[in-house]
Amino acid sequence: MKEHETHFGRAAKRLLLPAMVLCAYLIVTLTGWVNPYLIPPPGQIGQAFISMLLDGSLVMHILISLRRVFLGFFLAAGIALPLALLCYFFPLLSEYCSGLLHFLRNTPPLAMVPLLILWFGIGEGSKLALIVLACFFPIFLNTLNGLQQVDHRLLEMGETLELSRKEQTLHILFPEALPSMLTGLRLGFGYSWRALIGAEMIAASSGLGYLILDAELLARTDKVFIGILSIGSLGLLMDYCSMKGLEKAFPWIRGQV
Amino acid sequence: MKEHETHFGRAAKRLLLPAMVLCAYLIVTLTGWVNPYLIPPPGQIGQAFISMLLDGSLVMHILISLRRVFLGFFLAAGIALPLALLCYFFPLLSEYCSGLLHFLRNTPPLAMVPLLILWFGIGEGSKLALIVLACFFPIFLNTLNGLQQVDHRLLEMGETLELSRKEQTLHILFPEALPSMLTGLRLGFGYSWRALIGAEMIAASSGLGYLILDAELLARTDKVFIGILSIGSLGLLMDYCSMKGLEKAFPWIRGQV
Amino acid sequence: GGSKEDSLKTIDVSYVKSPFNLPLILMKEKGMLEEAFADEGVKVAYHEITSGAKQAEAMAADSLDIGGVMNTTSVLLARSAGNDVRIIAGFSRPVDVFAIVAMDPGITSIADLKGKKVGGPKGTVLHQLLAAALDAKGYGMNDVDLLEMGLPQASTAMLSGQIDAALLAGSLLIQAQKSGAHVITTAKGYVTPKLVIAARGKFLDEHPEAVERYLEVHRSAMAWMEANLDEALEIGAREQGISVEDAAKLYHWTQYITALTEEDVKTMEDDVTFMVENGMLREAVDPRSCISDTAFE
Amino acid sequence: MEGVLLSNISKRFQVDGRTIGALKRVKLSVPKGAFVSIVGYSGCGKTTLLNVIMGLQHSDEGSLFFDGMDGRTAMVFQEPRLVAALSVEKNMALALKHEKNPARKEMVLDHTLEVLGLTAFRKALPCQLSGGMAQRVALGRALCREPELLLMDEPFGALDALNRKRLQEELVRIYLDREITILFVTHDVAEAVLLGRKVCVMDQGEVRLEIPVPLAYPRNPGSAEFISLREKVLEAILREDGSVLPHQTTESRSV
Amino acid sequence: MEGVLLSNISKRFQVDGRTIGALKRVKLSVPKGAFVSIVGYSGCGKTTLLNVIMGLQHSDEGSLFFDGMDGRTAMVFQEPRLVAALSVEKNMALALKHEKNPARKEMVLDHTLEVLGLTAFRKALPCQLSGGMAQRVALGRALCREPELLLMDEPFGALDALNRKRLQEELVRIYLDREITILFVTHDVAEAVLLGRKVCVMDQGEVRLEIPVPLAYPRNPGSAEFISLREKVLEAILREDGSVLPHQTTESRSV
Ligand SMILES: Nc1ncnc2c1ncn2[C@@H]1O[C@H](COP(=O)(O)OP(=O)(O)OP(=O)(O)O)[C@@H](O)[C@H]1O
Ligand SMILES: Nc1ncnc2c1ncn2[C@@H]1O[C@H](COP(=O)(O)OP(=O)(O)OP(=O)(O)O)[C@@H](O)[C@H]1O
Ligand SMILES: [Mg+2]
Ligand SMILES: [Mg+2]
Repeated sequence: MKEHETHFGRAAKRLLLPAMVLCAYLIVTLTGWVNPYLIPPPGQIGQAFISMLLDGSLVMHILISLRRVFLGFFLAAGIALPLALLCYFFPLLSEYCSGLLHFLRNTPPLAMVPLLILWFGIGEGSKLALIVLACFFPIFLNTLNGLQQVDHRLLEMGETLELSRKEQTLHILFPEALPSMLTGLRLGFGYSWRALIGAEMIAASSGLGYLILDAELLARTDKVFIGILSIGSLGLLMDYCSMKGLEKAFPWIRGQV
Repeated sequence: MKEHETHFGRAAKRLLLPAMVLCAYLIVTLTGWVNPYLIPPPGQIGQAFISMLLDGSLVMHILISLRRVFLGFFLAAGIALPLALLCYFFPLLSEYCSGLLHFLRNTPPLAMVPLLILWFGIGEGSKLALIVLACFFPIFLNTLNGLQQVDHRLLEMGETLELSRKEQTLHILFPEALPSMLTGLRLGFGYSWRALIGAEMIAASSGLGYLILDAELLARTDKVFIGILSIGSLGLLMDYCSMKGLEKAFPWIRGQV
Repeated sequence: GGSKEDSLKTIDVSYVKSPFNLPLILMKEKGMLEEAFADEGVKVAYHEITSGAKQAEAMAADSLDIGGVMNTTSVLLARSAGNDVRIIAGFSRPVDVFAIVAMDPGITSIADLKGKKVGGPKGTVLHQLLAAALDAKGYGMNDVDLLEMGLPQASTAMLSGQIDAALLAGSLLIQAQKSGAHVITTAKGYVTPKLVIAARGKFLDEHPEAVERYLEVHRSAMAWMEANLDEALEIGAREQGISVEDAAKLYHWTQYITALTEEDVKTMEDDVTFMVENGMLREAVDPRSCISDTAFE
Repeated sequence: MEGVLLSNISKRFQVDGRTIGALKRVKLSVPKGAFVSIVGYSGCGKTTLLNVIMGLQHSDEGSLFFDGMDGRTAMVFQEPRLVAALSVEKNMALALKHEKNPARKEMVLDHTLEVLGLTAFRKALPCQLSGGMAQRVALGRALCREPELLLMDEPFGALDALNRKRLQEELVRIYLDREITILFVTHDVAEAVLLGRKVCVMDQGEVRLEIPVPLAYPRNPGSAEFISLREKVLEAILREDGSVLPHQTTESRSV
Repeated sequence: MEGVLLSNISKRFQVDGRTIGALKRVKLSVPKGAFVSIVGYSGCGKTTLLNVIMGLQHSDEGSLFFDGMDGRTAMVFQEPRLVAALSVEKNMALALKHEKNPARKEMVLDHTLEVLGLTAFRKALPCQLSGGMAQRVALGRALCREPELLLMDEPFGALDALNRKRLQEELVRIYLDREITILFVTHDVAEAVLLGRKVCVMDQGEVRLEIPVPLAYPRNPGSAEFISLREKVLEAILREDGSVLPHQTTESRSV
């Protein structure tokens, strides 16, 4: 029972600030302080929401974007994690890569859209590439940093046991670097949602990013809001679920909001 | 002398991959495999570069963007670092904030441009806000994670010495969380460069992001390339310099590419 | 502009260069507006906002008073969404600046586009051009595969062979031609793109004299342009970063105007119909409701 | 009575689904100015006892009274717990915040470093120290705090015979000079008898026996009295069967 | 001769601008099957010596020969060095990769846990262990490896008298049964004499003296021979002046 209450309490606390934002929103729109074109009133948003639900377009946009986000994120993680391990084990490789990597890290993916189109076409390829570019570096750099901060005394211990690289990675590096890695993955996941807008600027005809861009062009601010709210809450929801799952899976890790 | 050689050797290694990219570029453009509009030949880029240097416009764009990047980055760091500390010390606060924060973390700043215009106008304010939104979270989350991973035995030790919160932060938390914090700052700095495009989409008439967008619209691919190269290399350069500086300042930290 | 409307301190004007908006370029380059408002102590702030939608947003946020160049589509869309943007004058009818372009020499006519991939921005005059052109030849929008993308992306995608045709305008059009693409058709005969000068409704109501002064300055910029064409083209070319020949080409493709005609209103009504048909507008708006009297001579 | 009083203190931990009683209704009084040695098997709850007194862990039951003890408390942990980024000197200076006078601060620091034989290493970083040196720094940090109540968890565990002997003497000197209260955990029975005015024998979370040591300082480990006391303490610890296996930590200790 | 041979091994460190000679032209031969105890002041280079033999640190000069020693090597570090995320059992199992047979693996594990008195804690995490328990896990890890050469750095430093005594006996039993080679660093002179067939006295990075211990196992710490040997070792360590200050680590040791 107590457990339950605290759960409820926690949820309430987390929702307090958003609730205040909601209140502010209601005050602003209902009193007409702000041009309804910029912040549409709740009625309008609700209407648009219902009609988008009924005609199935919202669900479609969500599903398509989800696919892109997950594909892009897992692709990025699938490259970043092994690459970080390689860079850790072979400092020479990291010397060779670092110039290009840090160049890319500082370059706006949006500026590279023409090149992405050239390489990956205008299909899913370039959209995924853009998402990968957006979320690769937090995963890579945090993992690498996590690995580099692992206590070298533990590694020495592993050396005396003649652990293979695989065993060393699995039993020492991975659990020790995990908190940093998770932070990286979490940040990366956020950026993959954020990259939707940029990705769906490239020849998309569906997806939440497209929905927002299209609605903006057509001055449908209500739809823009629905798009933003969908992206934000989906991201929030998934973040929450994955954190819960991870807490279960790795109970010894402390922390994170 | 030996020192010198290795320095030179390291630089050479770092530049190998970029040099290969350069070669590929030369081959592609000089053989005319790709439409010169898509990837302009070196002569054209060189010419444009020189003319932009001579008329001072490149330097102006760079200076203006530098200002925005730095202001935005320091603003973000100035909010994220204290907020992370507060969230660390007052878990209650972090409960209250986390809903909104994670919502924002998953929301594309580009989608929020209309709201940013509403709040901050079309001047520097909204541009800075966009950069802050882009680079806030790696700094915040990495700092918080770094703090949370600090060995609680050290904190207990600090407790027995009745260290004030300030002393605890300064002498224990800060040095222990530093590697993670630096990774966050590094990522954040990268994202603040990347955000230039988005920021300078909002009513800008100068800056490297504007340069790229404007050149794209005016079909000046050579200028687009100059913009990308400027952003990437400036970011790379600053990253390199700051890492060198930090290595000097905090010699006990291991790692980073 | 600022929110305090009582005494005008600053006037916020958007500055849009492309497609080759020469009078506005001259007005800014020669500081004509600043000069005209100097005696009243009103400052002029130029904001470079290219997109019509963003200009409308900025006006809704009271950050922009006058849209130096907007397309009528954006104005109509803003209007239908309850954003009080009003046309205060015409700017140009750049019929030849908008075109459908292809790379494949096999595609020479609208008929060849059937079943092909075309890239371009939806909901703009270019989209309308494609629809009208198809319609004129007895096809519909369903006969082509229109991929939504910005102009630079469309140009890149076409030149790299990812799409068969692109909807392009202005400098991108010239560049595409130089890169080996050819024009299938321009907007001439299908639609009339109309660029206008617009003002925030409240600003127009409270400072009609400022709007009037702005229009005066615009007219004198036009006059100066016509009188000193060579110099004007040079300034325009420099500002756009293109050659003087290209500038001249763009100049001749564009028909600069100061006032709208009844004909324009009629084509705007056609535009509204088109937008309603394509689901861009929920219900028809009367173009007249967003045109101030100043726009007609 | 002035001093620290523990009455029925219990502390339980959950380990692998079982409940471990690290402290079970511990009753202990440490009068002001006492020097109490604590001995017992590994895992019998010595560290937990110190942590509870220090306030680092909260007891599940029982109460803890401090009477007339409002001065500073210092603790020497079982591991050094040095801040990796700070030099030896700075690690120790962390404990000197009560000393506002910079000159005296410097003096205390110099003196402590001298006593510990670490003067040459004052600017060294923790990663450059040997195990025993790190332990001495941790000890020095506690001494710098000039505490009224000093809790020490095997402070000389990693020290060689000579250093240990000298620091034992130094500790007694400080104890006698400043009249502080000391709780001293050790696994060396001779050391417990050499230093404490009272030896507490703990077992399985309980204080089994308190043996007073009525000898004057400095004590002579060779004296008959000393040896008989030592044997008495040892006997109290070893009271159980003499099987070949080492003492099975817990099993039977689940509450 | 089969065994480990160190000839003129030197190892220097840079600390705060000075050069510390942690090992200075150390000559030492450890024949196969030997049990060598190493004693010496804190900071005299014991740990460094083991690290160099283990290959964890590279000597600056000199050479290291292994003759006929191609079996496994295990090391007990001065600190436990447990992987925080793995249970006691899993930490120890890390050392069992040579044992392919799962049943035997399980048996070795069970036996070692039993010997260490940690059976009840096999599923506990390192953060749930007391200091002495963690040290025992580290010891168990080294034993699980069933090494031919065993390097031990104060392995019983944090253990109570009883556990220590029993594990000493167990170590001797393993030594005699399996005929392994052991290097045993300790700061307890009695322990050094009790266990080693030879006691090496180190000082300031040099091996000062090697004292053979020609007693049969099990040794009786009360016997006259034992006591005289112990005194001899102690004397060798304390050879310097008897000033009140503890042994000043280094100062004079700069190379
Ligand atoms: N944080 C913890 N979580 C779970 N169990 C713990 C924790 N701390 C201590 N214990 C358990 O409590 C018991 C007592 O531990 P404590 O550290 O007090 O022993 P100790 O007497 O100091 O032993 P040692 O001489 O080995 O240091 C042990 O069985 C230990 O496993
Ligand atoms: N990584 C290092 N960097 C710098 N100096 C070091 C390092 N490791 C050891 N030293 C120095 O080398 C000397 C010998 O250290 P070592 O750890 O071998 O001593 P020890 O005999 O094991 O001492 P203890 O009994 O205290 O563990 C010490 O003076 C120490 O300061
Ligand atoms: Mg303990
Ligand atoms: Mg050592």
